[in-house]
Amino acid sequence: MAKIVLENLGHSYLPNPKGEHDFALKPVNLTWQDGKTYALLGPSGCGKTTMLNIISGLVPPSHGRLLFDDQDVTKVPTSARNIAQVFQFPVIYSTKTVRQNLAFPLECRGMAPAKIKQRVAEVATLLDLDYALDMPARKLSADQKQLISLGRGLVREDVSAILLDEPLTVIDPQMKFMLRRKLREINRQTGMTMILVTHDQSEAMSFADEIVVMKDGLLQQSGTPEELFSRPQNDFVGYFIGSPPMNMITLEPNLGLLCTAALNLTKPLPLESNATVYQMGIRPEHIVMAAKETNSIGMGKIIKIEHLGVDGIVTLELPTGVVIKAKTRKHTEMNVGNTMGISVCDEDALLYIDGTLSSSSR
Amino acid sequence: MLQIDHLTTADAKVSLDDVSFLFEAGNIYTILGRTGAGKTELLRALMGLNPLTDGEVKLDKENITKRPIRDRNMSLVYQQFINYPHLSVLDNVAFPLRRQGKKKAQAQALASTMLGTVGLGDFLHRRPSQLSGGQQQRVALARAMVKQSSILMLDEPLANLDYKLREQLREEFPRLVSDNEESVILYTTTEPREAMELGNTMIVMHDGKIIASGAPADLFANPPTKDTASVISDPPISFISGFVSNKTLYFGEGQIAPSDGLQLPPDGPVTIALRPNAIERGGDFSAKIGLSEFSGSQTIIHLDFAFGRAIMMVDGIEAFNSGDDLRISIQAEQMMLFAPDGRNITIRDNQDG
Amino acid sequence: MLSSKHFFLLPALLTLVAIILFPLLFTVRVSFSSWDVFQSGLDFIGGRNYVRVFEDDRFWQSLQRLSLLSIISVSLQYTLGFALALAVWKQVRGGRLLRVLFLIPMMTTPVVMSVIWRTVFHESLGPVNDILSVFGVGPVPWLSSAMGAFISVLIVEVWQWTPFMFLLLLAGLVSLPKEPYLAAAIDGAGTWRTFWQVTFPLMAPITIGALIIRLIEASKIMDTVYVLTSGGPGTATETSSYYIYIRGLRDFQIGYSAALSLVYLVIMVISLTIIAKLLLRMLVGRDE
Amino acid sequence: MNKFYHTLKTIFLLGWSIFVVFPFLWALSTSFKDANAITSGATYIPWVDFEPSTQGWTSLFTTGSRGINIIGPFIDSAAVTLIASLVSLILGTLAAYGLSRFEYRLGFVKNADITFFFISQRIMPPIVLAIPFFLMLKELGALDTIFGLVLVYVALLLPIAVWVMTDFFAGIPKELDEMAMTDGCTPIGAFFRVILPNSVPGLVVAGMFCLIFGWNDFFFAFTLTFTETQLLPVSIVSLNSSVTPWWSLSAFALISVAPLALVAVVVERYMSRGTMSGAIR
Repeated sequence: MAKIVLENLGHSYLPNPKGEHDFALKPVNLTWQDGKTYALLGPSGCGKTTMLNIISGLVPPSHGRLLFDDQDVTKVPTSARNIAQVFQFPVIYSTKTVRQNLAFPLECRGMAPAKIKQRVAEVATLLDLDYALDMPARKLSADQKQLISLGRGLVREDVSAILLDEPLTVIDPQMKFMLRRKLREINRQTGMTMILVTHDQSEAMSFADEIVVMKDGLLQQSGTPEELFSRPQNDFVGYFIGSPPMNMITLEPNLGLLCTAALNLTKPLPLESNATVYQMGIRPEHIVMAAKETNSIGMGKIIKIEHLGVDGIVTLELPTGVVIKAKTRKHTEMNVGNTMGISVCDEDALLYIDGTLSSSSR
Repeated sequence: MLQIDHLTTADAKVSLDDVSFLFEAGNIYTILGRTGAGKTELLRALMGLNPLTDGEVKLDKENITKRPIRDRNMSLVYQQFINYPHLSVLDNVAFPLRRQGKKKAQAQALASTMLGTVGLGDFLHRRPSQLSGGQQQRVALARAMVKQSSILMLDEPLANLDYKLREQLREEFPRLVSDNEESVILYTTTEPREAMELGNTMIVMHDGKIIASGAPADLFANPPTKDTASVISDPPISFISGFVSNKTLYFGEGQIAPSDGLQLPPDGPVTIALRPNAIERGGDFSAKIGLSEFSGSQTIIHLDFAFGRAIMMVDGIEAFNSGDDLRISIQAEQMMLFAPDGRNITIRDNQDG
Repeated sequence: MLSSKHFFLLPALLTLVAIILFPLLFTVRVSFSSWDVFQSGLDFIGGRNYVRVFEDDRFWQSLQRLSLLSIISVSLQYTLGFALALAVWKQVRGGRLLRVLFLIPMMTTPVVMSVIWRTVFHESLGPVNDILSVFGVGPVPWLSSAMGAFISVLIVEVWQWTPFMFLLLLAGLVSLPKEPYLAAAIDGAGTWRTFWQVTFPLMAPITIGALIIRLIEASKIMDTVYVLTSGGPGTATETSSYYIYIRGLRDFQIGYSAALSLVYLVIMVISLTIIAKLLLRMLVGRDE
Repeated sequence: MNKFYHTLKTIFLLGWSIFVVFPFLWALSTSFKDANAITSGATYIPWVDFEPSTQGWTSLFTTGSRGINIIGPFIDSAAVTLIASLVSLILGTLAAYGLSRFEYRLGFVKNADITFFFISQRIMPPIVLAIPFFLMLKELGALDTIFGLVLVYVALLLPIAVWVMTDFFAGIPKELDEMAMTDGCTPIGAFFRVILPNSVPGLVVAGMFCLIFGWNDFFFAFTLTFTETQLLPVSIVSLNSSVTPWWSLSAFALISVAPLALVAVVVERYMSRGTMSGAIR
């Protein structure tokens, strides 16, 4: 197990990258601690898969260095990197039994048969696969096959990190929840570093200790789920993390203040700013609605209520025609057409200047 | 209006088992069910793509059970992004109109308008393979809608899209299908939230049967059976077994007396269903934390009781350590009870909870 | 009623039945006749031709020879074809040129190439013995000794048809997924283990298809033999098809050759079915 | 890959390349020899080993007693192969599509059996068919004609077309046809408007295979034609059995295999793109 450092690591598939646009992954600096769970999150084509391929050794990066426990592994081939990987589509050795699958990496390393037997038994117990050990691996279901892939990493004692490349894609929706839980439990029990690649923000949020959000090959923000949720560094993270996305309300500079006619909320105008766009970002979860106007910062008319089960999403139209969304559990008591008082904690209303979180809001 | 009576099929994997329903024009029906519940099979049977062993399909009172596919006046959007690879986006959408006998110019004009509606006005002359997944699905949707057919069916149309694209298309969906407001719209999905968000009426399928239907909010609040409750709950609903004896509900070390929020059935075994909002922090019960996950502004906690497992949600973000003990209480007014045969036997006095 | 599904199938099916069925039924009928040079026409002699087939050692020997020849040549073609496909699968310098080059022999006409091969194997004027003499190997009687002729036929078959194996196997390799290889590299498997645990199992369906197709085609071998050795010396390279050809079109024993043909056809169908089943079981496992 | 494997691979590729090229180079060299050069033992390089002569090549285009006419057989071969391939491709494609999309039933005979029936024609040894074909064509008056050979070759090539196209169609999602039908096409319309335009790679591969096996057949041409119609393989074999000199034989051989060598270029392109994966299994 190891600490992983990405040092100014970048990649271009072109031989001579000219500008920023030629990079599939623009150079980044990141440090990942041992034993934690990480998620690489972004839309397709954002560079997350390139980053994963660099870490696994499939793609040699064109720029920068990759360090495992302070050792430069940038040019080390996959087989010598001590990583394990679970792929989108389950990869198993179809001619072997589950037991032989789990034993395979150890056999390749020439471990003594008695030791192999012991390790395989331990891992099978951890994965709840004891009962299936002598079944042909190809006969198991997709989620069990994913566990075998994971198990082939877990049996090894030299693994620095387990890479998970959208491993839940082909899993039945009902099993996803269970498999995600299993992954987390294994991380807790073994202390194995896990790196998950996904486009699903809810999957990333529930799985990872720390999330790396990417877009167009550029790192947007790296932080704990809590940080990403409550302090998105830019409008993209505000949009990408959370469902529905963060509400963005345009502010106008006026007498040293930034304000909007929609809500009674202001932010001080930063000095020496020559920015063109000022926006206030408010999470739908942070908007509290009340039937009365008490302590409210504005009024909004309900134009739509969406029932999502326990939660509901209420769409509100503010006086100037600005539309925002709020998430609540009290939606069953509201009706379309009602006018609601709105309140938001000052610290939950964030100022974005040209799309970037202002330093005063950090 | 589309009426189906006793639809039955005999497919190798999933078959329909005596399905009857009446679909009204101008409504959006979401069909919710797990993989293998028979959703796709139902759409395919309506379309005439899967043979029926029994039953009838009636469109506006006319029996169309034996009508060939091309004359059914229905359209279908598949889960996979399927378009004609050899045709441009414009010709893809014009294709069904040309088959209806419209002149080329007229067909292309209508197609181009429809493509504008789905936001692809700038991509008319590209090939589908040059578009992103989301755009390809918009082409498929445009092609299905441009015919103005009486039945518009969408089979998990968003399932293969990225999370955020899915969210975006879901948001736009009512506007996208507004052109077909005279049609019956059928939309299948495995996601409860999607089904509740998009449908006027929600139909729940399980094992090739329709097991419940109704307004989404009502169904969610009062699922008629245990299977329904389990299919429409996300995060999952937890079931624990208990029994009623002498006007008290017993489960594990817990017991609950009848109250305004929950009347108790006669003595006997019951299944208790707990949604995350039925469990709150602080109280009489001791539970072990299995795992905690962060979801938006909430924390999902997997609990292990002496008598089973359950999931609760806590507002805000909080770190919980696996293995710690947590005191919780169970809200009787949020609890649901099911009979051994799966019927919902929850009775409340105040019926709005 | 002619529905649209019949529009698709019937033209081909009827054409094939029309072209094939008459010859087949005719052959069955002729096999019960004594049609030959002296007596042309369809008389009926019962199963006498068939009795004769079972007593005809030359036929059974030709069948053994055919089995030996096709099994050895197809195994060689498969092994070499797979090795070649693996060698040019990944980027190699001049890869495309090599691929085209390796495909060319299967495009050439077997009899035409056999004409060339005859000159190549010519005992005194051919290049093979000339080159061997440089290494002090005395003139090899390629086409005039039993062993030499057999090996010559084998070499020509391998030259001609290894490309076919190469084509099928390379087309298969090109379409294999990448992940299993990355997984194997991660698990620490070397070249050898990766081949046996990943490539070979993934290629099993293609392997079976390719082997069966080649066995079918190889069992019909006749053109090459006809030109290269005429079945000789003696009967050293006489295969079943060639023997039936001699009986039928050279000796004009039409009735007897029909019986030979049918016996041969039945043996081929049965043995190929068994081989296919065995291969399936060996390579894919007992279940589906 | 380590150095040992690399060296081994290079030697193997080099060795095989020489093996493949050798007969062609030998034929090329021989085609420029004269009687002197042939009878003095094996020689290889013109001007160095022997004095080149072009009589091998000129003889092919000379008519009369001294010459061998290659043009007639070349045209006959091309005609028979192209027509038979085209017919097989059309019939085979239709049948393969039908077999991949509809359910047929004739008593206990189902789709898989019909497919097997088509493909199993390849098991039939040519000799089984040769005599009956001979008699049949004789009845039809089609012996020694292009028409007669085309008829026989269709039977020979149809299984190949069906085999390749069945696998190709299996790789095209059924939903595409279904969609065409929901969009108002008849099943036949769906095939022509939607499936066929998307089948070019499969058709090319199937067509190539038909050309290869058609052009290279010897046995049927040998037994079913005599003087009026003569295909290349038969003419070369008849040259071979007479006392034709090696130089003419070699030149003739090279010309007759040249057209199909070009096919290798096309096949390689489809193979490398992976478009053949569906077409071959």
